[in-house]
Amino acid sequence: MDKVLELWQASGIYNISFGQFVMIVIGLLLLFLAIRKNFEPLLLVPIGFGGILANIPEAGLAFSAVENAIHFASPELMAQFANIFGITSTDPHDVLHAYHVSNPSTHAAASLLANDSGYNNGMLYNFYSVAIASGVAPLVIFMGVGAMTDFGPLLANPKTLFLGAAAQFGIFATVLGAVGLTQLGIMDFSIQDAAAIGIIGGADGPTAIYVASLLSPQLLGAIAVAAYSYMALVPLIQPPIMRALTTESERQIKMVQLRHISKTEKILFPICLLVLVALLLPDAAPLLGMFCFGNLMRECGVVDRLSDTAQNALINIVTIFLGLSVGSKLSADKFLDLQTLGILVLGIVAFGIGTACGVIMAKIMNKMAGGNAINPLIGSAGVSAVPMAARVSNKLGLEANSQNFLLMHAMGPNVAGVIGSAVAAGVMIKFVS
Amino acid sequence: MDKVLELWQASGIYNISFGQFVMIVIGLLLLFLAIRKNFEPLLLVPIGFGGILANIPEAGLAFSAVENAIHFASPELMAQFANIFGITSTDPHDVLHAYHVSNPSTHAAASLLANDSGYNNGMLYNFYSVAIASGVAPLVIFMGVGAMTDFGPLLANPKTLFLGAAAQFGIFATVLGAVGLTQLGIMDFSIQDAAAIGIIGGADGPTAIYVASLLSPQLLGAIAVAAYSYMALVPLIQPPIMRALTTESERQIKMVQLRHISKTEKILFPICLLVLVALLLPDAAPLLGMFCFGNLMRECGVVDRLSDTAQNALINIVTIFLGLSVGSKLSADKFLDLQTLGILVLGIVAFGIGTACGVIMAKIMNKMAGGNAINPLIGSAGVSAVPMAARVSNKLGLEANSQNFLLMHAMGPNVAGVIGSAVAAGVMIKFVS
Amino acid sequence: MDKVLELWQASGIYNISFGQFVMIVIGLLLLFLAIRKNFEPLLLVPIGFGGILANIPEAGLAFSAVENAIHFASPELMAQFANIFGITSTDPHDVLHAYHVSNPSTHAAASLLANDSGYNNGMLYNFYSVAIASGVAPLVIFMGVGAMTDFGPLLANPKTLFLGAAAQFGIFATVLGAVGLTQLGIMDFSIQDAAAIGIIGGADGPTAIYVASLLSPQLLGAIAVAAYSYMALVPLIQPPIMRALTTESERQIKMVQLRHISKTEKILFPICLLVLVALLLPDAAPLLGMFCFGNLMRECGVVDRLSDTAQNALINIVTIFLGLSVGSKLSADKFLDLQTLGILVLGIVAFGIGTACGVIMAKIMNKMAGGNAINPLIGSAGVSAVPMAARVSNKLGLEANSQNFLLMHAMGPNVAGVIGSAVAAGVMIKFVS
Amino acid sequence: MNNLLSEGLGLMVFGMGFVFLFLTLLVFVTGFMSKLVMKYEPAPKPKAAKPLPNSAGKAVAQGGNDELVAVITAAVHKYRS
Amino acid sequence: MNNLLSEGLGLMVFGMGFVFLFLTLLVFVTGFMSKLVMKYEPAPKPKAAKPLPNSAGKAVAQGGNDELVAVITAAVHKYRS
Amino acid sequence: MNNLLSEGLGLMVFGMGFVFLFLTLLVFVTGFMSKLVMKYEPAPKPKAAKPLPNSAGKAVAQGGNDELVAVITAAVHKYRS
Ligand code: NA
Ligand code: NA
Ligand code: NA
Repeated sequence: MDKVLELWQASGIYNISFGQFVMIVIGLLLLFLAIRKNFEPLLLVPIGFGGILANIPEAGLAFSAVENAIHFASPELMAQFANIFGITSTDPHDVLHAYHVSNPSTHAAASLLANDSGYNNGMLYNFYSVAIASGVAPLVIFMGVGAMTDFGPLLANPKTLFLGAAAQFGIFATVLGAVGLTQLGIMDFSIQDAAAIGIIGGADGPTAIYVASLLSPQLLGAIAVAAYSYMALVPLIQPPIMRALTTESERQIKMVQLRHISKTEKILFPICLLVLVALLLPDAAPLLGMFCFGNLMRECGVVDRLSDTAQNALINIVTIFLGLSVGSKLSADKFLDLQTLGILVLGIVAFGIGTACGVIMAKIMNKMAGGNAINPLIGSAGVSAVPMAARVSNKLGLEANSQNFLLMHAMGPNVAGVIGSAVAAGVMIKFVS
Repeated sequence: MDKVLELWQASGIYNISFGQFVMIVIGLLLLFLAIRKNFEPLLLVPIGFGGILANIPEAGLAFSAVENAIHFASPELMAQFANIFGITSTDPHDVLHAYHVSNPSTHAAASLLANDSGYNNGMLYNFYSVAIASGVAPLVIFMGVGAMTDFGPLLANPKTLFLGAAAQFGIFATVLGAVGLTQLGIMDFSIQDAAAIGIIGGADGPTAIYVASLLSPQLLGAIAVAAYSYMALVPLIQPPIMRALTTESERQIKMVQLRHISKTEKILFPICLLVLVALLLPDAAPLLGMFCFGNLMRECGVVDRLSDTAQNALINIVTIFLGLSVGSKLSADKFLDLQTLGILVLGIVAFGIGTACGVIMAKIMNKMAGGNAINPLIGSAGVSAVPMAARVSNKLGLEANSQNFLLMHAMGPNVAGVIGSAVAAGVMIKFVS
Repeated sequence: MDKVLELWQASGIYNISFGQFVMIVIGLLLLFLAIRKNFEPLLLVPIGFGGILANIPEAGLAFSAVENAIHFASPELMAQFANIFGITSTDPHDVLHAYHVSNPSTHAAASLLANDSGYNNGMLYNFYSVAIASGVAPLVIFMGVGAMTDFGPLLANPKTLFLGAAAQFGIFATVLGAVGLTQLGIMDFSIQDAAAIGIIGGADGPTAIYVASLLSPQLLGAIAVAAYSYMALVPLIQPPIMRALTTESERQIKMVQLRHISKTEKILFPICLLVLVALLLPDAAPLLGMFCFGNLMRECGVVDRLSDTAQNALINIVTIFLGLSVGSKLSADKFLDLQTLGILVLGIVAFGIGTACGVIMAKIMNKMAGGNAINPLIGSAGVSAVPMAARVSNKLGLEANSQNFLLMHAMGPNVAGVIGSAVAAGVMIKFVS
Repeated sequence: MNNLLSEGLGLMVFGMGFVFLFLTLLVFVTGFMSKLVMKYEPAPKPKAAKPLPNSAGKAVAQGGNDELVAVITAAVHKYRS
Repeated sequence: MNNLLSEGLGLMVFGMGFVFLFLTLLVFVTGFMSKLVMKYEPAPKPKAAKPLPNSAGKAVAQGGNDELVAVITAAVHKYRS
Repeated sequence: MNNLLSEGLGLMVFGMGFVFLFLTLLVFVTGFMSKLVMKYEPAPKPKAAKPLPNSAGKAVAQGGNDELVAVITAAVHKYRS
């Protein structure tokens, strides 16, 4: 009978907190959006599922050995932890907080103590450590994205890079918004938090996850969910802004057909980009380096088997673990916070501003060139959200004129936006980490 | 000439122990069974090969840096190890024993000393640490198995879950058997050992390896070999038991055709299962969570590329390293033991009891429902051993009546048995770890 | 304005050293050779790209946390490092040198200090640690190579193993050359360095990387680049040597058609080889063990899905990271050295001697057997460089007689050369590590 | 009775009990879920028309297996006839 | 003005400036590179003639090899004859 | 003679010797194994009849995707017409 009682007291029903219940519902909601509404399912299915797993009461899947030990600890063990962290209180909350702010060598000591006492890292915590904390998963995905990216449209019309630059204003405006909210006392974001939130406006999942893991890991869950959700909502978010900022005749502008791009140009482009990164912004080297590497494997034509693996088996494997790892950051104590609401609001503002700036930049370029070379609808594709944003540009172009195919033209700013937000990420990492 | 002597004294022939010789022969036997007799070759080829590698004299592939250091150590180094472990004896056996019973922080200190002295972990030891000791390989394989599992037949006839439950009696009866043998002084199993041995009766490889790695790592080699061997022997083990417990007319029972299962039901099933696990048995969350995740990826229809990778590249990669890692536990000093004999005997008893209980449960269900809804032959499939056990049910059904196709009906209890043994594994982990 | 200055002072242009510039040019050259000249592109594209990444100024991608910390360190931090390494100087060069010669436990302490101070390992350093320092990547590639190797031609004419043995003389002659240059005061190689350089003559990439990572990690970059470059140059290096050592009539020798090899023989061969390794040279067990395992998976016919994954997804994934990791050893301070020139010269000498010895051995075998059973042109294939060297033999055979197809006959010594250099590697590891 | 034996017995009684409890609950939850689904999504639209391309795609996507050979053979037969 | 806000503002002005600078440079470098390439490699040889084998080759290259094409061709031949 | 040089010489003589010894043993072991196999499994049953499906299965098993089906279909179309 003892055992029945023990099992009951260790069961989920007995232990579930309101926060965990809400987070499990949110995980189910993410699964619903991914499966039924097709919201970036490749990421949101693993993230949603990981979020549910992370909130299973008593399983501690998302916690480190030390966190699990503190959760279950006897008074003696708690005193030993307090001793390691150099605090006098043995209240679990204080010990936990001291653990979170301690440095790596103290972490290592506490981990050994937890292991000695029989506690282990949860499965998702291990996934997070290997995949995200090490930085490897977003970089490998970026390599795969590079191997899937065709820079042909960009090379045919390099000026569209300016559109990709302009759309990054969403990122920095959001940073300002985040520090403004803090200034007003509404939120409490550090400059690191603000930078990590801003990068949502880059509309690029791996970049957002990479930056958040470096600058503000505790917000990573909310940032990744916001980034992928809004990328899925691009067809709803962008059109009203695009329509508001363009006239009917602007939307009808037909663009000249793109020139043929030779193999050699495609091979040399990632190398040029890499050299520029090396010379100007070393902090963007991991992200853009892996991206260029993937693209070079794609275009060079002599390592097709590596390129195919980077685009298929490897990126799929990494996506599974990246998603589950992001889900591990959806534990109730980290996600159910006013900050998450702030992140969601700021994120959509970032998308909106980025879209608007891309469109406006296109109009300015037309003005400056004194012609109608660019349909402003392709400016919105500068936020990235590849290839969704380019499709939205195409759709609105077709609405204005059923013969106006903008897809290929919009792919230029679309991939430029990826480069732009990676450069912005490098600047952030340089100055606020 | 010195060099010749040195090489000769470091060669395998010079150093091979009788135990190593026997284990290499056992490894070759496993390869023979796998290749010629088709005994679960996907696992037994890597396990058998790993077993041979683990027993190459002086190579130390299956040993940690510390074990290798102790094997070759100078008296001074041995004294340092003794000092770390807090013992006075510097006899290699005593030092080795002290190492095996020491806690993780002592392990870490001893490892650094071994590294400083120029010794390293063997290749297979590293594979084992990364793949099995971390828990990741069995979980990833379980995810892949989930992605390969069709719960349609189970959903069409959920009552077959009872058959999957009943067949798990083999697990617990074997636990009792193991403690009984210890009680009688024939064997010397702890309750952890007994639980790990019992799980062989679950007839599910990754579950057995996962549980053994947590509860009784030193028995893992024998347990895995027993589990996979008996799964391969299911067509020999089960039929006599099934025939003995059923009458000819029972074996001729035809079952009604299964109803069509909608996509939505298939999507919701893994989520229902996950929620139930979360609420009732958090300790089964890693195993069943990954299983449900794999199945959700399969059924949701929006992440086919992830599901395909989970079923192919990923599970294959992990299988290779899991097999070699299990093989690393086939070193002579761990495997050539009376305990292994006990495990092999108890394992086959577990299979037999599980089979019998499944069949008997089917007969009880027919009695209670007052009809002939269930052919008792499908009860035996409740032990898992997917899909071998279901095929055995089908074969015996066809023998009784050449028009009696039981395969689909037997798939229900077959996959129910996977869930049942994972639940049993959770209970074990909860109570005896 | 401060920020602009700061960014400028952190930029690549501001910081690039002459060495880094040269290394980036060398990286671009490797990419050119790989892409345009088809020099072993599967390896040289990742190696060249990794070499560029490793030399991005200030990015520190190829450096450990400690190296990065020392590069940027404040005087206080430097004093702490000096304290850990037990030196009094706080000059960065001295501290760095003390770090490089310190033992693993000091390394661990220094790493924690660097982490505490906010420095982290570079991306490529992590790749190197996981892929090469652990030994796993070359071994997994060797497994894949085993799974791609057909030993049929070798089994049909086992005497060609002697050709594979003779060609390994290139390895040992080069070792002697390297110590000779040191003796003459021209170079400064230790016996470990000499052994690692010699293995270039094995003409087998993973073997060379594996041996260099164990014996002489600081030379790994140059050794790998030399090995792959010369493998690509085999069609230029070998023919003059082959022509010089053979007469026209010898080149016209037609060989008898190879007998059919049964499945069973192909299955048993890797097992025989493994047993021989186990009995005679345990130090070659990791390399040849994985090679035999791959080949057994290929031939046994019951684990095709594992064999296919080993030949495709797995080997491709590992190749990407192995290449980038090798590239990390192309940082200016490690590569731009007189030693590299010595390695390049010795490497080509090794290829030449190996080729010559293979051809001469074939002629000796003809003499001893008193017949013309062997066309000496296939002797050169004994250096490995699979399958390039065999193709070269075939081409020269066809030049001499347009009906003389030597490809299959040359595949025997070709794969024998792989075994031979792995055996030589085992001897090196045994005696000089 | 000895401690180890009683532990084993306890584990057996209790473990089997829990396995049955869990799977019984699963039977009910599954049945309830199926009923709900069938209520709100009644007609299992027959898509028998396109099984071939479907299963062909799937067989191939799964890294391939014997089925594919069958598929190719079938395709060849079909197009040949 | 508060420190945090000024930091945010600085980051914005400076970050946007750098992004534009970088991409502007990229425009020039790319244009220069393209011009060079077009100068030394003028005619984009039309290869429209062999798209089919090409894409077939690609599909196969993804984990496969030339042999497959041969196999398919052989299969087709066999069943066709 | 200096120590390093003698070490190098020793390594050469000894290493080459061992390589030859090892491969010579391998020649004998392989020959013995082949003889045994040929004795107990004399007739290499000619299976020339079914190499095609076999190798097709293998080639396909190495990855593959929907494109392949398209390729096959296209190939079939082409050869049939
Ligand atoms: Na962007
Ligand atoms: Na089971
Ligand atoms: Na060789």
